[in-house]
Amino acid sequence: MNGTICINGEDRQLAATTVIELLRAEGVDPGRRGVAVAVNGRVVRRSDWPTTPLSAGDAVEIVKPFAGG
Amino acid sequence: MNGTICINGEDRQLAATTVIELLRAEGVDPGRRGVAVAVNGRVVRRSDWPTTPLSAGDAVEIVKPFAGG
Amino acid sequence: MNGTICINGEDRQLAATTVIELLRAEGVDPGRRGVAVAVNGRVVRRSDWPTTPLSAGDAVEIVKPFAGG
Amino acid sequence: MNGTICINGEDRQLAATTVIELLRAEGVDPGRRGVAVAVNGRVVRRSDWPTTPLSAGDAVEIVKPFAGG
Amino acid sequence: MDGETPLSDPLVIAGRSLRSRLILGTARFPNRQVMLDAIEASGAEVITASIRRISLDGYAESLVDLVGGRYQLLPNTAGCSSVRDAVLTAQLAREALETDWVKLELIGDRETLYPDVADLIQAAEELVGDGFTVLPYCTDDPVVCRRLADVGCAAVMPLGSPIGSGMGLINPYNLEMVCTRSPVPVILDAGIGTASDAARAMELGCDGVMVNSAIAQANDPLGMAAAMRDAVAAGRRARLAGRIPRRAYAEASSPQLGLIGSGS
Amino acid sequence: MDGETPLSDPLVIAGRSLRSRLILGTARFPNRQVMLDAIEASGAEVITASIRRISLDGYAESLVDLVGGRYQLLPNTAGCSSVRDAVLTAQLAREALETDWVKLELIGDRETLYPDVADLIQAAEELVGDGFTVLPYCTDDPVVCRRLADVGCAAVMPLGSPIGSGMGLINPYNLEMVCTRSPVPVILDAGIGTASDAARAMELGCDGVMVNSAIAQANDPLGMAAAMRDAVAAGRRARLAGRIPRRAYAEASSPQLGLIGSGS
Amino acid sequence: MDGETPLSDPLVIAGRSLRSRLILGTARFPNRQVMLDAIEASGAEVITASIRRISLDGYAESLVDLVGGRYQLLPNTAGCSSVRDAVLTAQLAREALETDWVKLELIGDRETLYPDVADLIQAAEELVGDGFTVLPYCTDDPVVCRRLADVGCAAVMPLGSPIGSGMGLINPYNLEMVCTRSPVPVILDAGIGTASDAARAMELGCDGVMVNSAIAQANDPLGMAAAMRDAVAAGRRARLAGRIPRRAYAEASSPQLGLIGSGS
Amino acid sequence: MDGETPLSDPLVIAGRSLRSRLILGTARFPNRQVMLDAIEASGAEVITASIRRISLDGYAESLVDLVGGRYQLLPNTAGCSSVRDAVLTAQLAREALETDWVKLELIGDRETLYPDVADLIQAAEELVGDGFTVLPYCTDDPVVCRRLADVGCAAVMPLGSPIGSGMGLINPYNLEMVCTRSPVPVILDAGIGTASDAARAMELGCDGVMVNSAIAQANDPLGMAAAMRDAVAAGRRARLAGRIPRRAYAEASSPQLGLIGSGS
Repeated sequence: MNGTICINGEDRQLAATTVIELLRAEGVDPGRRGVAVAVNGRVVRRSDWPTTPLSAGDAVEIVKPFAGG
Repeated sequence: MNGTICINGEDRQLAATTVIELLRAEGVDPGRRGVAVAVNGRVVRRSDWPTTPLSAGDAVEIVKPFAGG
Repeated sequence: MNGTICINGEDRQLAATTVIELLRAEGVDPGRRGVAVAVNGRVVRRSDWPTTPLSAGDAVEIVKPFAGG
Repeated sequence: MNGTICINGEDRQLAATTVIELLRAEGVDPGRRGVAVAVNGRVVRRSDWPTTPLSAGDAVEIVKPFAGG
Repeated sequence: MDGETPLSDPLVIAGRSLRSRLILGTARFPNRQVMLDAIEASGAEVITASIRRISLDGYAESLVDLVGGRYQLLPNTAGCSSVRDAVLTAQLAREALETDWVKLELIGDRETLYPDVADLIQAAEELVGDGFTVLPYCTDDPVVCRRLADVGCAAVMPLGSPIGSGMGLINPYNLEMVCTRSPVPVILDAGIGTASDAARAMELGCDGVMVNSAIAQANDPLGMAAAMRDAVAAGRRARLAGRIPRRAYAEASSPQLGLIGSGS
Repeated sequence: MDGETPLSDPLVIAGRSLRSRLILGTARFPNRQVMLDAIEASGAEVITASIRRISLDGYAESLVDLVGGRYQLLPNTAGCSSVRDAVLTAQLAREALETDWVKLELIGDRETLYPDVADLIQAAEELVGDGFTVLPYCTDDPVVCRRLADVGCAAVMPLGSPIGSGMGLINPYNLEMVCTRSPVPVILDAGIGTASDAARAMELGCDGVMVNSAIAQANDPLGMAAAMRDAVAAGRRARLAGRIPRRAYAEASSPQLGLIGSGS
Repeated sequence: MDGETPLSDPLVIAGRSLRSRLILGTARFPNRQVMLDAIEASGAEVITASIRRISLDGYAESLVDLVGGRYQLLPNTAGCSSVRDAVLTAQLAREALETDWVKLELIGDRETLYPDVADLIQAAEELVGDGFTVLPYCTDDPVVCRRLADVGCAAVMPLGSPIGSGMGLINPYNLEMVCTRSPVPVILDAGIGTASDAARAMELGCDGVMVNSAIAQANDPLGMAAAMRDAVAAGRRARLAGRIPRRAYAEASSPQLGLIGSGS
Repeated sequence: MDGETPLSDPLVIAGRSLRSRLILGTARFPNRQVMLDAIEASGAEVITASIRRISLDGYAESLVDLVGGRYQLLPNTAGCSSVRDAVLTAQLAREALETDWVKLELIGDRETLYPDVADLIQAAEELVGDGFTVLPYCTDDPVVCRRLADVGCAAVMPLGSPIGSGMGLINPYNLEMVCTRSPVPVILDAGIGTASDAARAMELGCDGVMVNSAIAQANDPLGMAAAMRDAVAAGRRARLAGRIPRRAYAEASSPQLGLIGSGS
């Protein structure tokens, strides 16, 4: 579990083995509505967060809705 | 009581001595709302119809409201 | 030859007896083209300048063409 | 030398072995400026007209400039 | 919320307060019932009438009896082309309808139905002197409108485009100049073709809109009457709400940061 | 009658029936409460949202919690300038908002915010294939709009003028061409400046109007929201009622006979 | 062919035949030489002058000596706001410039510089009676223009938009009505901003165009003077040539048959 | 000075310098002689031609022999509605006319004759790769125009309005955006109805104008050809001369002081 991971455009030390771990580490409540995640350009469905592994070099997007036109 | 009178642009034999007589002669109920009369370019108020004389050569306008834009 | 005269909106001591004298007094060459004169709201034709008298209280306009749209 | 050929959208009996023969058969002077030919969707340059063979089933376009906007 | 302007924002003409900013013409409807229903649907309180010789009868014969109670009848001097006829028609209208309000029309050209503004100012002055509340049909000339106010008109009624043309507002620039400068209410008169024309007139600063042909001659007069009611309300609300400025360039509405795929 | 379009005339997109023909953007409001009140005043059922990285928090943080229940959230792909980013953003939006509807935006020029229509058609086709209900923000080019419908878009959203410019409808002629030819609903998007713009769009044949800056940035957003609600209703009613034709010349509304002073 | 209108198509005002249909104002040029060169470049034969008190001297002091011989000076009554002042200014101009032509201006509003058309008609009538050839600066009101012709004006000079605004033709519709109905030549006056405005005015039926600020205040007055000369010629030629009608739909110019790839 | 643009201001396309900024279409003239005289009167150096199957003969049969020497023939791909046909037609044109210039038309809708811009970009790229100098007929979409330049087009030819409609410039705003941003010359194509349209296009920043129906179908094609020549020159001169800004209010041209009747 070495190396870096890119979260929302920022490089970080990899500190989680799964998406759900990463969310908790980032202080995002996985139960909260409106959050979505993509890893390496592919959406990871909420149901797969606990089982989707992360490895060094992965690019992760964590998003939610904002006001918009 | 000879001569002609011009009613709404038409010449007629003078057959009335007052405005109110003329209206009756023309089949206009003087009590009806919305009617107005002018003699020789001057409005004759409703209250003056009984007492306003007509003489040969008079020009009378009898009007009422219609739809309009 | 007392009193004041109004020239182009300014009151002055009356110092001329005729329009042509006034023009000379004002430094306007009466021979020059393009000048026109009105006294008390009436145009005085060039030919009448020598003979048109001025008296106290007269209002004189001395004009010429300028650029204009 | 059997079969048909499609010239400008019309099926004809194949009666020429080369493009230049075809033009002559169609009454088009091969020396005339402004003519161009395509066989099966490919332009045949003027210099290649004498040597470009035609075979049954070929689709030929013979064009020239017209007034246009 | 309904389509009428709020009670707190009445149109006041000559001291009289009106809830609706829409004035309806009563001519050219397919029939009397459609006219009555359209007036109802429009929410208008003031409707116009013309004054004609009794011999000329149509369905509108008893217009007064029909609507006299429920709506304010505003007589016009439509068709008059001299000061004398316009003034006498106004005086006859006052007698016939017991109102001193008059929509003064003085036509200068039978083809375009444009007013003769020089005569119009003179007739307006006479009628004001005779105690009338005068609402003149005029052009969108800001000087003419100001002179009409100066002689005592209670409002001005500039045309949007020729009567019955349905071309809407052919000169919004002048209309806005008139509204900016007028000391009295401005009622857009003539030319309205569809709802957005009425909304735009209100946005330009008009205090009210007069409509006749656009409603009476629409395929569905009732539907268009409701459309005009909503359009006048919409335009008035927009005017009061203060629109955004026109900008020659784009301005993103959604946030510009936090896009996926972008750098940190 | 109120400002909403009658129940009998819903806007139907991809089989979903909407009472209001007005879609509201949620950006650029002075604050959250004004946004909520303006949405309420507008009568809109569908409102848009953007999708951004969590690090970027503003008042809208909990937009879903705020409005999720009462309004249909329509996510957009605002700011995306590649097919790849637009498609991924749409997929993230579907996951985040549990809706397969997406307002597809694919910007071709950061300054004008005009879409890149060639890439847009490709992205739309991909998303339709992936099961999305796609509403693309596009130009008023009738061929582009038809191709977007051909690849399966549920509606098209041509711009009236550049986003946020408030210039209204810069090309009503093209807009009308688009409406006449489109096999799917046409929602006017972008450029609306004031109420009459929205009314006019509906009169030209649009099935709905999307508004954001014109309401959010108005001096009084609530008043403008009500104005837009009335304007969309007015424009729709007028469209259905069938306007009078434009005529180059005048046509008198009042009767032409029976004028005083005239001959018999 | 050069930019001037052909000799066979002169503009005739009060019996005087002019080769150029462009009238130039002489005010607001950067300096005297630029003014003279611009007049030359424009091809104009008639240029305007104002009449002012001698105390007020600028470079134009000796306008008469400068240009008197080569161009016809058309004095105006610019700035006058009463019939009395306008008439007296015209009479002084006649005396000063030995011409009975006058461009009659009677301002009704110092801000918009719109004419007071009621007073204008009266002043025009007085001056015609006094032997003047009157060219009144007026509005685009067809009735006002006709009345001005009726009192004997030699031409009418309706405004395109406010003096010096450069907004061009704000109401082409009215302008066309005026041109269609006017028994005397129509010279578009005021508001021209650029060359296409002048061309359009001629196409609408104007017989000539008056320009001042658009040339005098352009970055390159000489270039703009030549542009206006060409534009007036272009617009006149187009008017005489008879334009194609506007059609709401497309019509192919190239032949529709004989396309490659098509069937026989 | 004549109606042509000065030698010092040529239009340069793909390194070729042209004195005239007017390109003429050769279709729809009453007859061959009128076409030849109109081209002459227009001053154009470049004229367009279509490519059709030989069976389809009209007066233009020997267009090459007629004009080949004196004018540059610019072949178009008019009527093509697929990338394949447009590319082949261009290649045949190159062979037939010994020019690698082509006016690329790729129609997306037979009724509006609007281009299919997505296919257009692809066809343009292919032809540029094949060594052509490509001038594509396109929409006024600034992103489409920029992408066409990016794939190597030598100029872009946005439409003013539908081909043959004579509606002029329906979207001057977009046209100006295109001109401001285009790295290659912009030639206004399609929709010109009369001279002022051509002048306006040049003023908005176009580098040239293409005209066909407006001249060929005018009552007097020669007169209209001369009008267009003058209009393009006028518009170009005005563009270079730098017009005055539009101002919402009036600005007096004549001096404001020294009026008679005023105080000192």
